[in-house]
Amino acid sequence: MKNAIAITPELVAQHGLKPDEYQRILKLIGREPTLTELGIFSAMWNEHCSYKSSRLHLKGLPTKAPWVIQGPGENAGVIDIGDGLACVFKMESHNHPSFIEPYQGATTGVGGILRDVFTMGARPVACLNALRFGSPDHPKTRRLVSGVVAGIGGYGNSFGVPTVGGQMGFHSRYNGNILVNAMAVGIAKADEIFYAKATGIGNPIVYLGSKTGRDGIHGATMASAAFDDSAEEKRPTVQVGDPFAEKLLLEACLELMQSGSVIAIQDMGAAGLTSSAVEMGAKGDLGIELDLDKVPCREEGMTAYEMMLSESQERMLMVLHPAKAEQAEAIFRKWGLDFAIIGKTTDTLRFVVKHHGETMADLPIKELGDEAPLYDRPYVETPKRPVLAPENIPSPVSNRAALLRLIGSPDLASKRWVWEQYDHLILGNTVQQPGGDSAVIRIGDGPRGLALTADVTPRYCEADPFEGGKQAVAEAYRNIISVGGTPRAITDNLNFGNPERPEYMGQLVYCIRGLGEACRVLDFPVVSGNVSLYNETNGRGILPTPTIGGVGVLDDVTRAMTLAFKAAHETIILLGNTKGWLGASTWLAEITGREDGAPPPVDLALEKQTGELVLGLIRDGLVTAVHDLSDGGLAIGLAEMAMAGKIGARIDHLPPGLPTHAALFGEDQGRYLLTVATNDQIAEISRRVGTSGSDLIMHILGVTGGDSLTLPDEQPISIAALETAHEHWLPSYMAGDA
Amino acid sequence: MKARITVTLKNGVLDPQGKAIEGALKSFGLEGIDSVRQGKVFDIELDSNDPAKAEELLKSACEKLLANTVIENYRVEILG
Amino acid sequence: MKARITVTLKNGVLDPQGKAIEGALKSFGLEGIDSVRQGKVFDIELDSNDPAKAEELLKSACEKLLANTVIENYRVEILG
Amino acid sequence: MKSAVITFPGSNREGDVIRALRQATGHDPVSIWHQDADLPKGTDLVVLPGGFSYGDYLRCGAIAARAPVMDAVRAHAARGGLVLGICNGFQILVESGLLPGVLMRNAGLKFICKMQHLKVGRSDTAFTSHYSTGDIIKVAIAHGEGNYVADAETIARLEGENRVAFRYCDAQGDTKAGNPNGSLNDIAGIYSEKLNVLGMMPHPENLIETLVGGTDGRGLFESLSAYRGAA
Ligand SMILES: Nc1ncnc2c1ncn2[C@@H]1O[C@H](COP(=O)(O)OP(=O)(O)O)[C@@H](O)[C@H]1O
Ligand SMILES: [Mg+2]
Repeated sequence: MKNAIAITPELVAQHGLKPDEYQRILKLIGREPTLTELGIFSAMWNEHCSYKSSRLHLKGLPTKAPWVIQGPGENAGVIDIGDGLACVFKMESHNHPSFIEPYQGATTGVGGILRDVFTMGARPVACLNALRFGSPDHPKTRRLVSGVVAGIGGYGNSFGVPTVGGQMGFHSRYNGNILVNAMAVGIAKADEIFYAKATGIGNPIVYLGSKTGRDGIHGATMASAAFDDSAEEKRPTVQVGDPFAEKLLLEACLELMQSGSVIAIQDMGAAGLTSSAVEMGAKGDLGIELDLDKVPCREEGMTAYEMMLSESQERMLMVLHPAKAEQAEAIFRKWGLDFAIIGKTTDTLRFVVKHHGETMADLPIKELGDEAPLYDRPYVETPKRPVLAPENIPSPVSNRAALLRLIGSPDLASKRWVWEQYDHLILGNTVQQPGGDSAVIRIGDGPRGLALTADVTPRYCEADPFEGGKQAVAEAYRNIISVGGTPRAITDNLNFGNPERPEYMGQLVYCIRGLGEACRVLDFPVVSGNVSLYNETNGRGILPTPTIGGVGVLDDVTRAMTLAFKAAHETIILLGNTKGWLGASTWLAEITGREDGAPPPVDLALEKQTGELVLGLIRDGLVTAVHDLSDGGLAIGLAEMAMAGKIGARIDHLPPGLPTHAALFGEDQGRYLLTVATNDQIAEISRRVGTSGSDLIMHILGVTGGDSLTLPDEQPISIAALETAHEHWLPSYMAGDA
Repeated sequence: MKARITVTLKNGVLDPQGKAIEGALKSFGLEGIDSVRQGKVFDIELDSNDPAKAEELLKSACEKLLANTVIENYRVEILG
Repeated sequence: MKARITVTLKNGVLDPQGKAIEGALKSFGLEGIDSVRQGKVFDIELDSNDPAKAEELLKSACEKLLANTVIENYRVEILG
Repeated sequence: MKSAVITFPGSNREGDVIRALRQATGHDPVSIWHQDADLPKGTDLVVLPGGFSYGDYLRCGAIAARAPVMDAVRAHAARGGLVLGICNGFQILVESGLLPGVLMRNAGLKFICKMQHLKVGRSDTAFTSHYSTGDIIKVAIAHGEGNYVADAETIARLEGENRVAFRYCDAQGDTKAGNPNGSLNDIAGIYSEKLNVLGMMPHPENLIETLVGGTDGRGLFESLSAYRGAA
């Protein structure tokens, strides 16, 4: 092997490798790496692939439960959902590409996560997305919203999977660094899951899907371009998604898996051919030899370096049973996709890459992953904020005015404008479409179903990373309970600032601890996830945003619960304890312009008891509507139930001893609103609450009916007025009028 | 005054549309087509009589709206 | 050999995208915009060295697929 | 009632329409691959399902309209056989010349997925016998290019021959107010001259169950199921 290019310190730096990391490489291979090898190391050892800053802390997350089939470490997590079926799911970020090119950044994000799911043998049945944009009045925000939403829809709609839920919020801390987190959920037979681990020596390695171009070869390309005289204009670093190709890839892969010819499969995501090949070999304790002359290329004159680092989309790598290669190829030809045998498994534990008869890389395959740097980066805990007493924060406006303002504020306004651009009905199994607490989809012809939600409250995480981390998981749990689902597992997408800054590292560390704590107590393990660091805007980190994607199971979707008021003259009950917590609340930010104060704490043990109690009430048919309380508190929850059911309510009693605005808008955790039809049922609920053996309390607030919502001591607010305020903001903002 | 703006994909950027069209043309038995790349044109009619000013404004329209300069090139022609 | 095909909407056919762009351009302060019409270009590479034959081939590609002749016109240019 | 559903590369609502046909007729339709040259003998109904055939690149439905199987579909229609094109299927029918007009970008330039009311144009066709003329039904729409456009002459002819199958409307039946995409005359679906070919943008196949939005789409499949050949 000869080094055509001298590896200079500049080149090393351009590959994002620190001097000590380069020393580690030299020690590992005992010589100077070739350029291709340097590229391979940079891809394997960057933050995205190696989790070098977060790995240490992620270890603390609970990942096991009797129903977990596959936890973190594969393309996606897998849980048993009964009836011999498994649910396969994961969330992933595409933050930086979406800021540069919102449409393509978002499409390729969705495409990547869908591939992660069907690589495991699952047919995708739903997508969700969690989006964070800068302040609405920032000049870039509107264009980013429009591009990202169109991109998510553009990919999912064409691919043919319903996008059933998500989250969308605005804050100036995302001005220069938006978040685009996409989640995909698939269904497979529990005993037909496919993994990345290669087995057998001399088995063919097959390349499938679209051709390889010079897509997404990041900053590193610039470095290499200097040595490659065929390099043309400065290459764009964004990839273009092709949902059509991916749909064909899905059908072809599932057909191939059915045919019994697949030994191992891995999608080519970040770091493309490099990480997919290395992972397949390393997991199976095998070497891999690739012959790049066989790789289907879209562009002329591609170098080994470029092929190994390309992030062209819609590609897969498989290890096939040699006897079935021909049959496999026929399936791929039928779907019009590229199919090429580009290498084989070996017993050498080396990762060997050949091109034009020359060896371009020859590296120890296990060490490429196992010896990746691992950092215990210094971190500091976020200083605790004082708890704000509600008595000390008077309301500058009437509660009626506050409600109308909040319900039409950017974070709480209806996101209909978004989800109407997503096909949320395709496949004919969407039992609860966007707009409820969780989406509910039926599996096949039923009766089983899934409850799906995406949650996090970044301002709580900023105020107190540990409590905020707990809260994100608890809110996902609550949203699943509210539709009658049994919470089963989560995927997490940890979006944080620069880990080399101790205060941001501290946010990461404490958020993870909070998540872990909540997962443990709630029996809600993490089965997959993704970490996105270095998210900052003008040198300031984004709000810490550990997005949680929650999955729950319903045994019978026909019994799913919704939040809409169902009929007049029903009793409205608040379950859970209210202290009027205004610190770090939406009310505080929107109405007083303050973002201070400690966030509401989450009592996890009580959370679990409350959740189980609510599930029991739903199962036993004691309640007619259920809605958990989150941003904006009780008043927003009531308004949402009224608007959904087009039935009003009269609230006569609030939790006692609090300023009214604190009772209405405080964001105390662990609370649900219920409606109940009969007095006997109220008595039964009261009995269950009384004997739950915890501090759980309930309040009877009032009754449903009429066409307006009447808060204590306020003029009624018509449902029409609520709807106007709620539905108006986003469409008019996007039209440029707001 | 008339102007035409042509927006094309940069070299090396994947063109799923062009690829699908290429495949379709080949499957129709149209021999001899190597590759297809798709782009857009905008035909614009203007009142203005100042070609230099029009060109400048159209360029800024391309930068801001008509072309996605991360992946596309554009060309403005004033046709008079 | 290279060729460019330009497909444009026939006069009188409604063009919602063009209309929207027209509105946007006006909002950029581009005075005196009368109209914007959006069309497509296809940049094609061919094996052939015979311009006449290539033109014929591409015309048939337009008729068969590239243009919807109910609403669109096309033009073939051989760029050599 | 023997039905066949065609799958093109990029079709994605074929499963939805197969389910609707199965529920209405009690048996599975035959699945046809776009490269097949023939339809099964005795096929009464051919369905072109929704989706993004060939990615909807170039123009929606354009490439699929030229697939090998479309000659067989044309011959079937010429014989008086039933053809139903839903959404992308409608776009394919228009591109293949089986129905007049074109489907352009939605007036709002955005993809729209939502529940949508329709007014039934006539109830004396194979597709609508289970509805009454003027019925207001709620089905789903999910498209980016459903803005029906044709020249004045074509529109006059469609109207004159009573060939508008469905019109968009709001819950009260107001057509102008309920038009989601700018379609001329609020057209959501049209028939061929002989009323044996129906193209429509909305998705009746997604409204066949109370649990999933409602059952207003079922009438169309029940009508087809009851169809016993041209009278
Ligand atoms: N980006 C999005 N994509 C799809 N659905 C969304 C999106 N943003 C919000 N929604 C939907 O809007 C509803 C309200 O969202 P949210 O206020 O976050 O609910 P919750 O407080 O119950 O978590 C949910 O049903 C959610 O799925
Ligand atoms: Mg909720």
